[in-house]
Amino acid sequence: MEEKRNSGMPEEEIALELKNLRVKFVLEQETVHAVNGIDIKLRKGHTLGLAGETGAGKTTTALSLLRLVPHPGKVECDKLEVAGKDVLSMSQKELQKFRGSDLAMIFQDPMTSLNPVFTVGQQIADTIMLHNPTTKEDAFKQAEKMLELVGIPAVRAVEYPHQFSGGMKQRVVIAIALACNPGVLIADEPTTALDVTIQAQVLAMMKKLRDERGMSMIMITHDLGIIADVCDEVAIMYAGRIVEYGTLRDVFNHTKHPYTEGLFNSLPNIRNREERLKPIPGLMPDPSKLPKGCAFAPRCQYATEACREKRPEERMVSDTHMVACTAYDDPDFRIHRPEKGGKNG
Amino acid sequence: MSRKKETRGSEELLVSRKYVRQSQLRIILHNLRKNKGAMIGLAIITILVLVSCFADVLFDYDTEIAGLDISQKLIRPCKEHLFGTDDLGRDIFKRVLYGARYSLGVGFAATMIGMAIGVVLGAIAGYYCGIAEDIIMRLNDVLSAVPSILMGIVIVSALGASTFNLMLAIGITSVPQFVRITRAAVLSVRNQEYVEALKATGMSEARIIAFHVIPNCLSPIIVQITLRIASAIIATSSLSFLGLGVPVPAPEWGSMLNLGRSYVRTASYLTIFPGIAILITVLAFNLLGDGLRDALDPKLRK
Amino acid sequence: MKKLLMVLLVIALATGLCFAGAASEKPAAAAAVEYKDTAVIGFQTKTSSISPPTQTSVMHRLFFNLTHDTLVDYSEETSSLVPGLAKEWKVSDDFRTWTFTLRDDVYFHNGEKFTADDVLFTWEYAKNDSGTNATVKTTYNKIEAVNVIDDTHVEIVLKNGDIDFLYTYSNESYSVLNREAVTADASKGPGIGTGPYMNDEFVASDHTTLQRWDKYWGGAAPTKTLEFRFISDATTRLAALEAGEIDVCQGPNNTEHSIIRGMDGIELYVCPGMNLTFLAFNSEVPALNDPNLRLAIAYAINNQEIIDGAASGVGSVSNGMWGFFTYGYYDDWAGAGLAAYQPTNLEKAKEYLAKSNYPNGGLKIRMTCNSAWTVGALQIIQAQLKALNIEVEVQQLDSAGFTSMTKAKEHEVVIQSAALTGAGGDMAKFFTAGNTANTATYNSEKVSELFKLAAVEKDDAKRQDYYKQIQVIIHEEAPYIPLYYAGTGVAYSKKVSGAVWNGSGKFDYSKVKVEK
Amino acid sequence: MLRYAIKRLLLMIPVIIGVSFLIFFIMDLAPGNIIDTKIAEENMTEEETELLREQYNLNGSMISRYFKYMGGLVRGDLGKSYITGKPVLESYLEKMPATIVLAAASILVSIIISIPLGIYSAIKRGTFTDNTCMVLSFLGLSIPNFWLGLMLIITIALNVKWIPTSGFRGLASVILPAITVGTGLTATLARTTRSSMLDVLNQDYLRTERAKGNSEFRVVMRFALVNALIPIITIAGGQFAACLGGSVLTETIFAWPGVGKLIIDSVNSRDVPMVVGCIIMKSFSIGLVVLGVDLLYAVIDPRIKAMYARGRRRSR
Repeated sequence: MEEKRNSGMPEEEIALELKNLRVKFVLEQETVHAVNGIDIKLRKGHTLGLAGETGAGKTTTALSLLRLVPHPGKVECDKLEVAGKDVLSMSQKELQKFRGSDLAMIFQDPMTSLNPVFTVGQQIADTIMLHNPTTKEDAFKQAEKMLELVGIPAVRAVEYPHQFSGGMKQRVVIAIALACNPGVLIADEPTTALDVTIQAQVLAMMKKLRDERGMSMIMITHDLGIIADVCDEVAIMYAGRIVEYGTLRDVFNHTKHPYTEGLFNSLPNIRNREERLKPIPGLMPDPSKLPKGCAFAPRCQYATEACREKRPEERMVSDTHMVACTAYDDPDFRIHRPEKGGKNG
Repeated sequence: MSRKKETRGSEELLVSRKYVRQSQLRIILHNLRKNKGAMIGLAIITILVLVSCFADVLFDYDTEIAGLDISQKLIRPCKEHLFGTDDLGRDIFKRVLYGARYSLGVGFAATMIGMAIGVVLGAIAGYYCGIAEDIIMRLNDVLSAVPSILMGIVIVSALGASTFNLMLAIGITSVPQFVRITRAAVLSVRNQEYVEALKATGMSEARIIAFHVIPNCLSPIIVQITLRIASAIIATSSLSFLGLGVPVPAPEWGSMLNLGRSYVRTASYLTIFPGIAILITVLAFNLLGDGLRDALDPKLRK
Repeated sequence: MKKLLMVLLVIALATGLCFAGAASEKPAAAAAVEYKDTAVIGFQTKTSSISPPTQTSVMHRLFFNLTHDTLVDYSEETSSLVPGLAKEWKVSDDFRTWTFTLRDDVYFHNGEKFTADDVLFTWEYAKNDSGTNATVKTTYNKIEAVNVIDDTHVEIVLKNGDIDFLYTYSNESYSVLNREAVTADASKGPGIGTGPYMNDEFVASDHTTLQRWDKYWGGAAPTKTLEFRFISDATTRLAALEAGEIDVCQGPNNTEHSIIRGMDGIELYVCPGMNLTFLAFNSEVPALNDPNLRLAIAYAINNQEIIDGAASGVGSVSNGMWGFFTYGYYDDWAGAGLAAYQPTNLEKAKEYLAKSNYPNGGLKIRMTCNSAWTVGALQIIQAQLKALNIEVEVQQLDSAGFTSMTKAKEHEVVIQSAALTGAGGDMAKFFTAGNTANTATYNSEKVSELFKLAAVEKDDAKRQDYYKQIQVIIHEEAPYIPLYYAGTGVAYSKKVSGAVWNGSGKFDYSKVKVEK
Repeated sequence: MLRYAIKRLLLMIPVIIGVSFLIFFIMDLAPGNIIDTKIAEENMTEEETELLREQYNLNGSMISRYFKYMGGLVRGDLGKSYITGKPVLESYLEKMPATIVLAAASILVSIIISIPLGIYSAIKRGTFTDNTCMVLSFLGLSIPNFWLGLMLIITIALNVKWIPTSGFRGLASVILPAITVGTGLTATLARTTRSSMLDVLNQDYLRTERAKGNSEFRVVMRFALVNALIPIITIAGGQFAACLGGSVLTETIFAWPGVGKLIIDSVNSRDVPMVVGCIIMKSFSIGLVVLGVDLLYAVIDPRIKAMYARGRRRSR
């Protein structure tokens, strides 16, 4: 693992690259288009935030990276490379070696993510044994060290999942994920099921581990606060497509896409109490009957005839900031949300 | 609870309401129809029921079913006698068809008796933990200690040998199984939050059990029903060995199996055809049972 | 006394045919034929005790015959009494005092010598022991005293004379026990006898193993160990014979006789049995207390069809409610001006029906049986009686339920089978009141009187005549309708020799040997 | 854990008392008694039957006979058989080894067939293989025991020398009876395996196991199966307990000295002490097995062990 980090090759800059990912679930009556063409480029040591309402296809995207999309999902992708390895062409054997060592994942609901009949220590040791096999005792010791790392006293390694609280369980899940020091970590709404105070501790711990190990990470969440706190770059997803992508400053301060604006308007503004919340009208579109043109058009206040007809292309508004919205064909189109702090604010 | 009617985006509302209007029953039937196995099972069962009802029309009981003719004894399956003739010269093909009503009746009715008693007791035991559970479960252990043959002897001798008493005897011996299965299922359902929620709404315990707890335990119960039907039909053959089965000369499959027992080596077709009839009936009930179980269980739905 | 023996010999010849092949004595085989030291026999009815006084069933008596001896033996080949432990015996004129001269070279399996005292002990022990069988106890109660004259002479005095006493006393249940053995061990002691084989292993309804008793007074038996395996299912028992696990398969399925004949290395031996299957009409039921109706039914039933249908043809038609081998058997009905029941005679049946209370039938009779085999027979009778417009309801009960119904006289007609013996007096139990075997609840002073007379009639011709009169009365009143004698079959490997097969099912294995 | 076991053992006493009373009552209800069995064997006069009634005190009421019997039971004496005169306990224990061997072998056969079948059809849910697996598991239940037994004897025992046709002679002799009984059990066990595996396969923690890099085989066979074991053990344990009660038909066909045949023969000959004694011993051994299965839950599922520790097992 050591030699990969400091090699200067530009490709090494990219920890994970995904091109044109499409996932659909073929059922008897209908076909659900969960993901409709997503590109992700994650640089080493960086954290990408993947935000969007439930049903936008976030988890499906994450699972596709590990090629764990359950039946009857169909995954099509032009390119998927993690740490320089082409995941698409991997055989089952190679995939098993790949999962957990190069790419690891943390799941949303800690209550059901741990195997109830094995001790916590065993489950961590099991992962270690899978990737760098050693003696049982040695693996168990490493597991205890991992528990300490995530803030759980090593002595509890012999206890069972039902003896841990929600927060502690999530720490165990994190320990399992990091046991083999993965290059990239995907966190699928790791703290959604936890209450706020525990949420802050878990996030702080994740940030510390990420910085110590120089790990790159994809943080999936619908909570913009977490993204602001943890991520370097942001991708806003809607109905299986990335509608806006850019650095934290790009998206937060120079919001371009009406849907992103809507998300911000749904957040209460502590400083200005009287401001009325402006929730986005309507519901997420039915993934099996996506409307023509822009999926957000039916709920977009700026929607024009063109929006409903043409599928918006991705447009670079700065070297790091992309938006996919037909309205911007008209150069002086602006959304209501004011830009803050000028170009580099 | 429903949102103000939105002019824009109305078609999404229409779209999402698609699932609301279909009633629960139509969804179940819809899923059932999808399951090919269940349809095959249903088809076989309807044929069997039809044959059972119209057997009197097809065959004249006295001459073709019960009438015996020693000269026609033990003829191997041939054109006139598709399944051959038995040791008393009676045509097996007609007896198997005619016997459908007995075996189907005994198998199904006995299981229903067992289920009715067993499910009620099991539900009570599972729902009211503590004393009620202990009493019912211990009584259940006591009842299950009685060998089914002893139960048969007592019921048939006390109430006389008739098809109904046979059903009663087999039904009662299958009660312990149903009690245990239902209790286990109710136990796991009882702890769900929605049962507490229902209690909070002040619904009476009986209604909670009848309309909310038991429907959720249908899956193991249906499986048990289909299994019990099989063992009920087979049980009639061991009971008829002791003369406790359907009164002679009724052509019940179980008793035909038993009569053909000493001919296993010389005239095996005496037992093969009733055996196949039982196999088909049991399979049909199980394919239907599986289909029903999967259709009813929301968890398993796609 | 000599006349008695002569008559018995005549009857024996008449039935001797079927026993001719009985003793399948191998012709002098090549000198160097070696024999196994164990013979394995598969049997069909379970046994539950090794103590002779406690059991009287055929299977038990087969074992007691091997392990014990009686003072006097009954030979089924010659249907006559032969010396056992008593060399000779004589009886007083009033048939009450029987004096026996005993052998002095007999030893029990525990080494004790056999003396007259053992005869006295057996009587005293069996009379009082709670386990003793009811009939055995009644017979012993008929004995007033057992006087030991000296070691080799003993006198048995009966309360009242009985010419047939030795027939009963020759039954294996009255085998002699050893005083020392029984007083030492109450459960194993009665198992110690003087027979050719010793009780070795006994597991109820599983297996019994007997070891040869070398100091047997009749000469040591050829095979060292006899193993009896209880295999209740006939098809499995036959398969065990085919697989060579057992050498003899008692009572194979009638339905499988055809395959056995096709098996190489295996012989099938069938002989008309001593068990008579018959119908009994409960005369306490008003409708059935009508000889004409019963005769109509007797003539309407076709016994041969029943044998073919219910017993796969293995059996012989019976024409009289009396053992064909039993003393005093009479079946020359034409001679007595009567018509035999069989072959079936529908006109005569209709004739009697017309004279009965149901001239054109139309009544319903409940016929009950206690085993799966006889259900078939009843179904055939059910079909046959349709000719007389008599409807038969077939009912099957398990054996205890069946006997409790007949004891309480709640039955109408029952189909039963009974093992008949050689003694004429033994038939009384069917025709005299107070016996559970009298399922027809038949009670006629004439018949009871005739039986009493016959029991003490010294003149043989008179005695025969009494029994003939009884059979004629029974034939005319028809409380019972005899159907058939079920054949007893045995399948055995060709390597087996020395075994004696006979109709009663009480085979004699004391001389059996099996080639290697 | 021990406290829970003791509590369950104590609970067995009322069951055994209940069983003894119910069987006594039912045997009294059944037509005929021991005397009728003896009459069936050979003729008896009125005096003889009266003599026997005294000997078995059948003139007294059923209740008085029951309390006399219970007097003996409390001292651990199960009484003597009317037919053989031997103590009931001795006759029962004489038949136990064969019964246990057959029960264990049958459960082994049932497990070897059902569990792979159940897992395979759970994985391939809804496909053609799923249905065929279930149909296969069903053959065992719909083929009558005696027919399968006889066919096995004729086809296999006659041609394979080292497999005996009948009787309890060493391990080779248990193969055919075990297949006959075992296949009868597969239907229930295979279905239970399938439904419990289906429940487990939906669980999230299997996704975690896959994300760790486990092979699909390990995910199903180690992680999923362990969690699905509880219902499987319940049914397998119940079947083993039922087999301990003996299987009459198979014992008859294979001349197997088992408890089932002993009980049914005693019922037929109305040998009341033997019937009551054997059934008490049978329920006792079944109770032990069921308790064993319950304790086994704790070994498998720590959540249940925790509940045991709190004394009363409130719910699974």
